[in-house]
Amino acid sequence: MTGPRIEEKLFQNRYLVDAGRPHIKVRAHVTPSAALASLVDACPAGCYAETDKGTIEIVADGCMECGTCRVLTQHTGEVEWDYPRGGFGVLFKFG
Amino acid sequence: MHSVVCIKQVPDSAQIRVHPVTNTIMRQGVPTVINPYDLFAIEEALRLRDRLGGTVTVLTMGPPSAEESLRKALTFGADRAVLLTDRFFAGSDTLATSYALAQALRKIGESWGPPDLVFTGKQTIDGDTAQVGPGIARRLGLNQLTYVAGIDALDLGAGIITVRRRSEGGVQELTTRLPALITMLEGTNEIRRGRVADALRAARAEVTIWNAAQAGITELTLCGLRGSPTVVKRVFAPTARAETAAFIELRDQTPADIAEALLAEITTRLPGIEDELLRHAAGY
Amino acid sequence: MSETAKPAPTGRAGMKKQLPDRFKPYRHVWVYVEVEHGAIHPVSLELLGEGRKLADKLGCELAGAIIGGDRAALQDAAVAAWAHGADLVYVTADPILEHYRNEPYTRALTALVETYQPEILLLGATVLGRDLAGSVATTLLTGLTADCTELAIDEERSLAATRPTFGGSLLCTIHTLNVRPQMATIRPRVMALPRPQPGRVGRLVEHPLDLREEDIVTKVLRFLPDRDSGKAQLAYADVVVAGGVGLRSAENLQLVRALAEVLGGEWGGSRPLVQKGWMTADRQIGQTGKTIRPRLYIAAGISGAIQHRVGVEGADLIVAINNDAKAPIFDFAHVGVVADAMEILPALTAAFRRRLSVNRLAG
Amino acid sequence: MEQERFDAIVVGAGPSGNAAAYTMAKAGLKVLQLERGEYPGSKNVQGAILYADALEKIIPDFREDAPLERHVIEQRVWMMDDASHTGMHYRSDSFNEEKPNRYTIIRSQFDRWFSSKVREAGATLLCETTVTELLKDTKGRVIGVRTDRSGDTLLADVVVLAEGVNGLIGQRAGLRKELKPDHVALAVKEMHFLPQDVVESRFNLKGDEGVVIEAMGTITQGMTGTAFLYTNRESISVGIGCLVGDFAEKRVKPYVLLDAFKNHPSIRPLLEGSEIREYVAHLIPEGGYHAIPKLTGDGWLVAGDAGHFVNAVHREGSNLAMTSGRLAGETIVWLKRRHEDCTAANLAEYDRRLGESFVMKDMKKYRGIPGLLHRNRHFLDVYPRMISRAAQIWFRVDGTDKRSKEGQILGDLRKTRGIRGLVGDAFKLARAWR
Repeated sequence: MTGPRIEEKLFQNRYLVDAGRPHIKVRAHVTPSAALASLVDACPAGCYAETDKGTIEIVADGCMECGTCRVLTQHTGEVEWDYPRGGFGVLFKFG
Repeated sequence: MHSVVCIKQVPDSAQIRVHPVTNTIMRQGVPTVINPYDLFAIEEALRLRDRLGGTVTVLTMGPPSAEESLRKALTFGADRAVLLTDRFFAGSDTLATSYALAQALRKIGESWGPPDLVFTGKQTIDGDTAQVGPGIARRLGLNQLTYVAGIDALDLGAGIITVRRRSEGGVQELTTRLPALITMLEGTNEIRRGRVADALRAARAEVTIWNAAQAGITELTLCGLRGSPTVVKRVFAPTARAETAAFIELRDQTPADIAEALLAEITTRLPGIEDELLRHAAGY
Repeated sequence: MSETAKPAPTGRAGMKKQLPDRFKPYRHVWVYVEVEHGAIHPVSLELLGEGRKLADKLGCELAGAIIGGDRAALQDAAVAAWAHGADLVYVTADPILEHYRNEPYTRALTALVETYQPEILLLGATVLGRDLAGSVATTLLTGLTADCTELAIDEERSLAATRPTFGGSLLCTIHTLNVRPQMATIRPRVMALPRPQPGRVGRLVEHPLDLREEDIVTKVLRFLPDRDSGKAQLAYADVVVAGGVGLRSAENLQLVRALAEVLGGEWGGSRPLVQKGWMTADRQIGQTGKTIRPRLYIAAGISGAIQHRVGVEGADLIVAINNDAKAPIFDFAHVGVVADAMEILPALTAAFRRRLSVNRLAG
Repeated sequence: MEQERFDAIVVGAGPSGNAAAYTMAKAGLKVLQLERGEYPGSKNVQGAILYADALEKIIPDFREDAPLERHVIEQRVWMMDDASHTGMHYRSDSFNEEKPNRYTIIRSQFDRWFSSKVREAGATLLCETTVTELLKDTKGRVIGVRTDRSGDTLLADVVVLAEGVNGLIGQRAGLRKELKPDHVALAVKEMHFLPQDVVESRFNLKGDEGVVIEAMGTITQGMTGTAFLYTNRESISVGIGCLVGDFAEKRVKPYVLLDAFKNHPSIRPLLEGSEIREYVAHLIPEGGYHAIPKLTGDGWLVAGDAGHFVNAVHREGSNLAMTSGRLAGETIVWLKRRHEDCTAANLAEYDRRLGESFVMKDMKKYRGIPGLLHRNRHFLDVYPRMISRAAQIWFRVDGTDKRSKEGQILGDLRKTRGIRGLVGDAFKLARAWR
């Protein structure tokens, strides 16, 4: 798990979660590629976590739409990345 | 059919922070939003218009910057927007607010036809009083329908509306005559995203701006601080509870022992809980 | 710059209060005793307890205002009101008042207030109370403070009502200047339930309702009690049991449901359970889910991130079961058990089932 | 009714989008700007420094009402190892000039102000509207965009892609390739709030004077990257960024890296007692000149981060964004005035103007640096430690004579890098710097 600290940081931010319409999806896989596995650390919002079955799953609520995961998995196609619908997602108060 | 939706621009309360040390309200960087409860009112009015035709007017009372929320409401698809803004309104409590809004609603009636339905949000996230709706209904003689979960029937010709509203311990289904005032329960619908044409029209639309006089508000003693019987004497931060949990002793206890200890702890800390649970258990 | 929250009374607040003469005779503390479908709402009894304290401080009487259609239920309510401290009760009984409708109830309560002139009128911040209070206050053109969490009498004998604002992150104290009655609504389960004194009797004053059914435009067609509707009533439940990822699988949620059932409460879960598809979003408790204010909240296998905490902090008693002693939930829970929720839940369910069945036999 | 047509559609309301939209609207063109955020700035992140020179060419009197935090009077450049920083501080009273050259800003407030100017100039802005794809005619020319709002599409003679570093729409339309992990850095940043007088006393400032710190060294734990700390009126922006490829390779969590930097003995006292009110992350184009995508085509052109316009060596981005946005706007106005069509051939004028401006000149000048730093990680690891050790030897007074101290320092340099290494590094750096 990402540990409580990242949640304390994300709690400060402002989000409008588009319930039921996550803008990033991880394609079904049995064993994750090294690139996908690296997202558990590389994602600045700690959205990626390893399940007990060894696969990688995403909870996109705290996502800051930086694009790191899309860039890192561009050759494996394991991540379907898109912008949230207009007005949804992270809303920077300062930026 | 003419519906008017009263909305309010409020600080996004989830973002309000009280500085832990200086106990001050930190407003810098706190964005404003349309009061979330009002979105259900806007959507319900737009759905009625889609079904029965007519127009939807959005009205707000606030500072000039509240125009931003009106533009957002226009983007959802509202037909026109009115901003009631005047320094006389500063410091209004709910009684003074309902007076000003009621007067403005009369003026809107004269300008674009008397409203068949006036919508307000169930309450605001900054005031939370849920009194402005009833106040407007009382002043304009509108039939008051609060905590409405759904509009089941609306016969414009006969001027009859049938709704389901939340009441104590259940849901009431009742019918009344138009014009009526409706406050929508949260979760009854989901605000739509405006179409491209709505967004373009909203970006270019003229927002009607009225001061007190233009809104037909002549009794200035009924507005703002002077018109407000209630006044805020003190604002302060709740003292956060510091101490952590009292832990149940575990020393090689079986789950059953732990459960008994936990049950005892619960019943001692909540004295009346046992007979309440009994009443529940007996299907009282 | 940040706006300081030190007690800066707005303009008129500092002004000395001069009560106009017409309000001088207004005396005594009233509590609106809510009776619906034949039962008294517990918040009315809590307010009678609070009202008694205010009346004693003011050196005046505590009265209950009872409005309804079912005479027998109103009589029971009067007895309960006396038992919980009321010196007298005003009763308006009329078939028109059978089901709650805003117009007749507003007319009835306004008439009582204008005739018998209380200085303070308290109502429960229930769905009925909030609907009624708004229209009565506007009719009387008086001040109304909603959802109060604390009431006090200040040195000038006026009501100081404290309530949350900005979504509960702040509190503010509000006064009603120069107009009576001072009205306030109070949330259920905020004030303590007083110990009743059975057999305590007080006075009763009947007051007619001058309204004919034909004059009333709103008609009630049907009433659908909550018990039938299957929808989760998390927001209103008195007892809530919730599960988190510590339960490790969707199947284990039935341990949570079993305990909730024995306690006659609702069940729910934390945000990750919705993502994992273990439960539907309407059962989610927390910042982006439901905010709950139960008397008892049992959290099983929930880590207690701040996003969850803000949704449950209003509970009277928070019990946390988690096998990680450092889980943040133990920072705000009242009672903690560092053990595996999957073992404790069934044991606790059995313990409560035993205790409740024993009591029922003895009771 | 024939569908409405705009002279130009600008995708994005960041510095480059606002610059382009303002320039065109001011010249009387019919401009439509689309922003996916709730308001301009709600999706944008930057350190953030505003370069007055670039903005003056667009809104000369911006100082009258633009939300500016502090004007920069002191630049600190630090080389840090685990316990120390060696650095150059340049503070000059000349920066207290009538029209200061650089300001610290808060992007959500600044972008919102800039956007109000764009609307005043006559452009139409739709917020909460995400562009999903470019529309092309049969000949492959871009004629407009489709958004995630239902209803009709939006048509224009030219589309200015000011969509930011990710460049998703350009990628989907096949106008550019995906960013390489070694061409883009992930930066994480926090906003620390402190009372105004505390900020001023800690950095020895008065009025709205400001200090900016750029730092490199072991703080990036062997990854290629830099950190920064900028003073705002009553807050401090503190952040750190490294190449995305390095984060993935070293498996370092960005927020762990940031917390370590914040706890560095040289940084912690500057943030003492602050209240954190936001934690943000964003990509920064660092691939330099060779990573610049195709900038123009039939009916479209690219400005700002989407064009990879960031000068990583000088930590400059928003000036390149505003300048490229302005040049894009001016090119389109120039074509409109001559009743020329926005074909690829005609839009080449934009490439030409970019080439003449500092934007392309600086990008070309430092085209070798990104590769160099990436191939020579030791620049950010070995050298900081060496410099710190040298400073320790040089400044500690311990009875050792100065000649032997010099010997120790040179010995250490030789031991760590060797003569050939030192000369090679110097040569590589010089060649990439020229």
